[in-house]
Amino acid sequence: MTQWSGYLGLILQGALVTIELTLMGSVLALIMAFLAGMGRLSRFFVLRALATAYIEFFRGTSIFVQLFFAYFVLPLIGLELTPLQAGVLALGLNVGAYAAEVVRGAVQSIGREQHEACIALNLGRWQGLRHVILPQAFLVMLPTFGNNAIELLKATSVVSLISLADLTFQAQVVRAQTGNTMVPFATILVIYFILALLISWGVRSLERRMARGLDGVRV
Amino acid sequence: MSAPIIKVDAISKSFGAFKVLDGLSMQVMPREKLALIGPSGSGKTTILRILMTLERIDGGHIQIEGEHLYHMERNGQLLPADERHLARMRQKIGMVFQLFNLFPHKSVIDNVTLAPMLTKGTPRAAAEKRAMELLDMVGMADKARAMPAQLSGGQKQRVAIARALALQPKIMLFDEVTSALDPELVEEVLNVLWRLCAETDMTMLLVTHEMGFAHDFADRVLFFDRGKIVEEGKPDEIFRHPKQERTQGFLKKIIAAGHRV
Amino acid sequence: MSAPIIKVDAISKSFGAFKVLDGLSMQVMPREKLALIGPSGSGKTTILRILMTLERIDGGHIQIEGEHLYHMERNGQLLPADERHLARMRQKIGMVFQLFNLFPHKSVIDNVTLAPMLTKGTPRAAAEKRAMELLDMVGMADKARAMPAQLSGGQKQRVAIARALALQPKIMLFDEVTSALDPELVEEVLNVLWRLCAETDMTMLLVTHEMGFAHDFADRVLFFDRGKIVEEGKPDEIFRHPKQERTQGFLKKIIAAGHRV
Amino acid sequence: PGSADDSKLEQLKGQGFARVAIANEPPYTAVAADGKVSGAAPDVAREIFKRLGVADIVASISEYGAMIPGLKAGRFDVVTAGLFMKPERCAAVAYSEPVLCDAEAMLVKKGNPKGFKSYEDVAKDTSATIGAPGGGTEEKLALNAGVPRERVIVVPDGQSGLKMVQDGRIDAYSLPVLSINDLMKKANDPNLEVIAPVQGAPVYCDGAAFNKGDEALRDAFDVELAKMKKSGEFAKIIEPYGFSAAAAMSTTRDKLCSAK
Amino acid sequence: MEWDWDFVWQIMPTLIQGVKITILATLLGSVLAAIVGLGIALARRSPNKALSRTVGWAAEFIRGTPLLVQLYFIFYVLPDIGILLPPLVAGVIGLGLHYGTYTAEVYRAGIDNVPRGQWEAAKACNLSARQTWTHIIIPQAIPPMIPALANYFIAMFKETPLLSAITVLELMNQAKSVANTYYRYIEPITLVGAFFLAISLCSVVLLRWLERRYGKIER
Ligand SMILES: Nc1ncnc2c1ncn2[C@@H]1O[C@H](COP(=O)(O)OP(=O)(O)OP(=O)(O)O)[C@@H](O)[C@H]1O
Ligand SMILES: Nc1ncnc2c1ncn2[C@@H]1O[C@H](COP(=O)(O)OP(=O)(O)OP(=O)(O)O)[C@@H](O)[C@H]1O
Ligand SMILES: [Mg+2]
Ligand SMILES: [Mg+2]
Repeated sequence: MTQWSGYLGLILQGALVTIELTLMGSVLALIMAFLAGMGRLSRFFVLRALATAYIEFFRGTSIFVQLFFAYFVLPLIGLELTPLQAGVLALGLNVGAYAAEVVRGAVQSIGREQHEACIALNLGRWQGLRHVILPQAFLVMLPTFGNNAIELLKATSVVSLISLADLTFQAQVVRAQTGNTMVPFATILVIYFILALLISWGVRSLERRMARGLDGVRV
Repeated sequence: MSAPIIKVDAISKSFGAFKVLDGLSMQVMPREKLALIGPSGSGKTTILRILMTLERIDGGHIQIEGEHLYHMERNGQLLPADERHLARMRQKIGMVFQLFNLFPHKSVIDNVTLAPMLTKGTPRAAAEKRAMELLDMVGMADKARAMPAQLSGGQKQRVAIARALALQPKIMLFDEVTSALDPELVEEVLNVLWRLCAETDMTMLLVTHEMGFAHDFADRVLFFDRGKIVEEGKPDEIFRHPKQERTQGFLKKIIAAGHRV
Repeated sequence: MSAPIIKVDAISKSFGAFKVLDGLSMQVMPREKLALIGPSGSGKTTILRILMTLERIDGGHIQIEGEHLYHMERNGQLLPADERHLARMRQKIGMVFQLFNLFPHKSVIDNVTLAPMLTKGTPRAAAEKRAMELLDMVGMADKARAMPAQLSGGQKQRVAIARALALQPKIMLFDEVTSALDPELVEEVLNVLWRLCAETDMTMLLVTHEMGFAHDFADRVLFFDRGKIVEEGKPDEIFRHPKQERTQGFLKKIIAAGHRV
Repeated sequence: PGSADDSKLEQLKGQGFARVAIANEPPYTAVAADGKVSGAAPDVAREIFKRLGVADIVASISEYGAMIPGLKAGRFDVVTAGLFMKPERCAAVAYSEPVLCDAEAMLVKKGNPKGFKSYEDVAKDTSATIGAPGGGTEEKLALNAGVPRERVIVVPDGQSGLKMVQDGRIDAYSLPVLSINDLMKKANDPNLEVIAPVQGAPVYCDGAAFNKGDEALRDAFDVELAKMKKSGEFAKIIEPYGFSAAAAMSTTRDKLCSAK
Repeated sequence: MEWDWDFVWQIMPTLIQGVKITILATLLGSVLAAIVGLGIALARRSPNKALSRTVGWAAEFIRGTPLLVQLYFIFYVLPDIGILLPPLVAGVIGLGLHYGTYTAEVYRAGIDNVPRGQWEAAKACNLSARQTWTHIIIPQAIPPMIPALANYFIAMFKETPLLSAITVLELMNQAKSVANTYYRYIEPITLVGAFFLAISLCSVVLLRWLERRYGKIER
């Protein structure tokens, strides 16, 4: 009989790598999202152009191509990255480009009247953004950010193609060593789903906490 | 005798090809209470928004207390105002909007203290003390910790007024502050306006469809039509004996629609 | 002498834990023009929506022309009405909404002809002829080919009225049909109501905040508060000499807010 | 050796490990249930590096096709994965002396229904498809034998290949003999059959593949390898996996690299 | 490593072969996703609680797990229960199912976005349920969906490289195979990236046009 418990350990190691990638990728994506999202709303043409180029480039080329590029081509031009770094970079930049549009959309969804109230109260541009617009926009962004994070989680499976020992990769290993296809793949599908549920649950509770008082219910 | 606090000189404003204001001029004296009335789309909101620097003008000049609003004098030359100049001029002006525009993520008192703390560096304690006085004046002191979503329209509007007052502007602009309210709630907001009128010496510009209130409240009424002031005068003159045909027509319609004058 | 066309008997309706209507009863005679007034949230809209079968009732009975609305008699037993029964009963009733609810993807005339063609199988030619008559009556014949988005609020509301009339209901329900309109546009809609009143013999139930119009138009006024009819009577009685304290308070507030009665 | 450019070895000693690329293909390379890397090629490499003073190897599993590009991109220091020596590969990387030798095999359905004996047989049967690892020796052998591109299915790994034969998606799956045997052992499927060796296909040997420029390291590796071959330790490591030490010792890099 | 134009011209015909498969897979996948999505959306609105719950969870599961693993599953595990699909068919089914769970949301939002007043007006006009759907709801719900659907189909297009994992010889697989044969990654991967970027930039123009014509995407 195959040593399933040992192989389960392997898969759990893979799960750790997947979680690590998801977390680090999300952080990078969040940073890029705000930089590029606010960049697109900037008054300065150069910033707008930079942000637009970044967003269109990373949304336009497939995550695969980006991953292979980061892994195989960047070193040729002198940029050495570990597989993990390459994975985080590609995932973070890719999802960040999508999330940047969420940031921009959310900021724009905060009605003109809130901007006007800021002007009427003589708040500076940054003050208005910091204290009035972004806190409200963030709430609008949250649900979509949750979806973005799940997309990122799913995209991590692709890093198995560049030899990062994530869940999918370990499932492949287990499959090669045990000759069983069904068990490892079914196991990781369930694990991915649980991780996705955790993300959406986390985002929802964060959303609930932040939305307190905004709906007129007693805080 | 004294100099006008607002001097609008032949300003024009277009949205695209559509000319909203066309060579409009007017003057407002300190402490004056002005009612702006007129049909929908005549440019009443636009002139308030221009005074609040929410829209730019295409031509003409505006002076507040003798200082240019949209221009800066540098070595005798008039240059377009920069953001710093606008920020300084805005200190003199406050505005209350038709839809209140409260900050929904901040409690009532935070709505009122935010601007003084950020723009004037008022310490929190002082800002809250002043805010409570203002909330007390508009009858909202007991709701200081509530969130805007928990308030009725009339209550929201009273908070919005307190918020605008917190910056101690010399000029207050009110744009149809009651027209989004349920009829029964209108009174509480109008009462606050009466109180403001009695207890402060601010200059007030008021766009309204409440003809009765405009009549009782204003020192002077301006009737707008198609971006021009068609008629102006004491409330009694305008409402009882309008000279212009357009004014007569407008008032007739409004009265037919069931509004008391 | 004649039998009531609408008979509402001790109905109740809750949303969640909140009881909106609580044992409400009322009767309406054929051709009667009824005004429903009262503070916000008192259940005026809810009763109209119940009559239009947009909401179900939790208890009680409603009869239209002697027939049960929400129940069917089968072998002497009262059963809950099925969709077919409701569809048949709905033919007697039309409703005009505060926000018009025109079908935005259909032209004015298609809005009016859609229901007769679909529900009664009226041929297109006949339906269009009748629609043009109705549009003419509401003064919208020249806009028959326009799309709703091209119309002003008042014009939309007049089309909505024509649309409701196209099914020739015996009872028309109007829910604050003017309160989403700019003040100058209110009159054109009220004029249509006057015309309807003069030229047809429909029973009309009208929820409104236009007290002046309610006074002149209605045969009888019902004052609602918290899901109950607190007072009812001829307009002059209700508006000039209200007996109940709540009615007095409500009217005082409304008048203070500048509405003519 | 020991000239100016054994800096690479010093660097590996310094960091205490060498990065090696392996395939996921027992018995060449294997990953145990606890995640420990074994298999003939990594075991040999580990031992030699130990002797060179590099404490351990860190393995990353890679597709065959990605190994040489990965090596060039600096992803690994050496490939120890059953990457057979062939002239064009010798041109791309610096091989050590031969380590593991094996002939080619095909996995087919029981009874070999299409009667394959060689890659040419596959080419002749216009409806036949053959699976092989992308970028591996077998893919090139099949293409060179005249099997058109669309009938050479690139299969990501051995298990997938086995599965595809079982499911009838491909008519044959080609890998080195020992790899196919290992697959067969795990699958334990009486409906399959192994054809070994494939006629006309040479016996190949792999070697540890280093980057061009790391010849000094390669030479140091060769010295230790030769010592182990002599002492019999080499045979002790690889023969339990089914490989023949004698085969590896009977040929040389120069021979394999100049074969056509 | 230097960029080699001769090599580019040499591999171009192979890559173009891959492009054809990529486009074919996207088209078939889009059609399937449009149909599957409608099925899911209708099932979730069904008054039959068991059906709507089951479909709801299944859709959640598919949306929360990586397409790559689903493809492995469809291709390698399903034959165990007697379902043997050719690679392209398996790939199209994977794409269609996965993206069907997204398009289902678009349908749902499209229907929900028809204001409640329209349902009520239809009732006040005494229209039957069928008439309400065909004359009032569907005509208003469809146009705003079009840009959102197109958006997902473009996203699907960028995920087709995943099919390389189940031996479909699409663009990415062709590129990898070329890279494997010549030990050069830089040209094939860059070309694939450039190809995806070109298609995406064109699709941005198409999307803007659709948005202008049919209204903005609701996210
Ligand atoms: N941002 C804008 N873009 C284009 N047109 C505008 C804009 N703001 C206002 N307008 C137009 O300018 C005209 C004047 O608008 P304004 O809001 O000043 O009228 P108003 O007198 O306040 O009317 P109301 O009584 O309806 O509030 C209107 O025709 C309006 O459509
Ligand atoms: N669908 C619903 N769900 C929950 N509560 C509702 C719903 N519809 C109405 N209500 C509540 O029922 C009460 C009565 O509502 P209704 O709309 O009948 O009042 P109304 O008299 O028409 O008021 P208004 O003058 O503001 O239109 C209100 O408190 C309202 O919040
Ligand atoms: Mg206005
Ligand atoms: Mg109502």
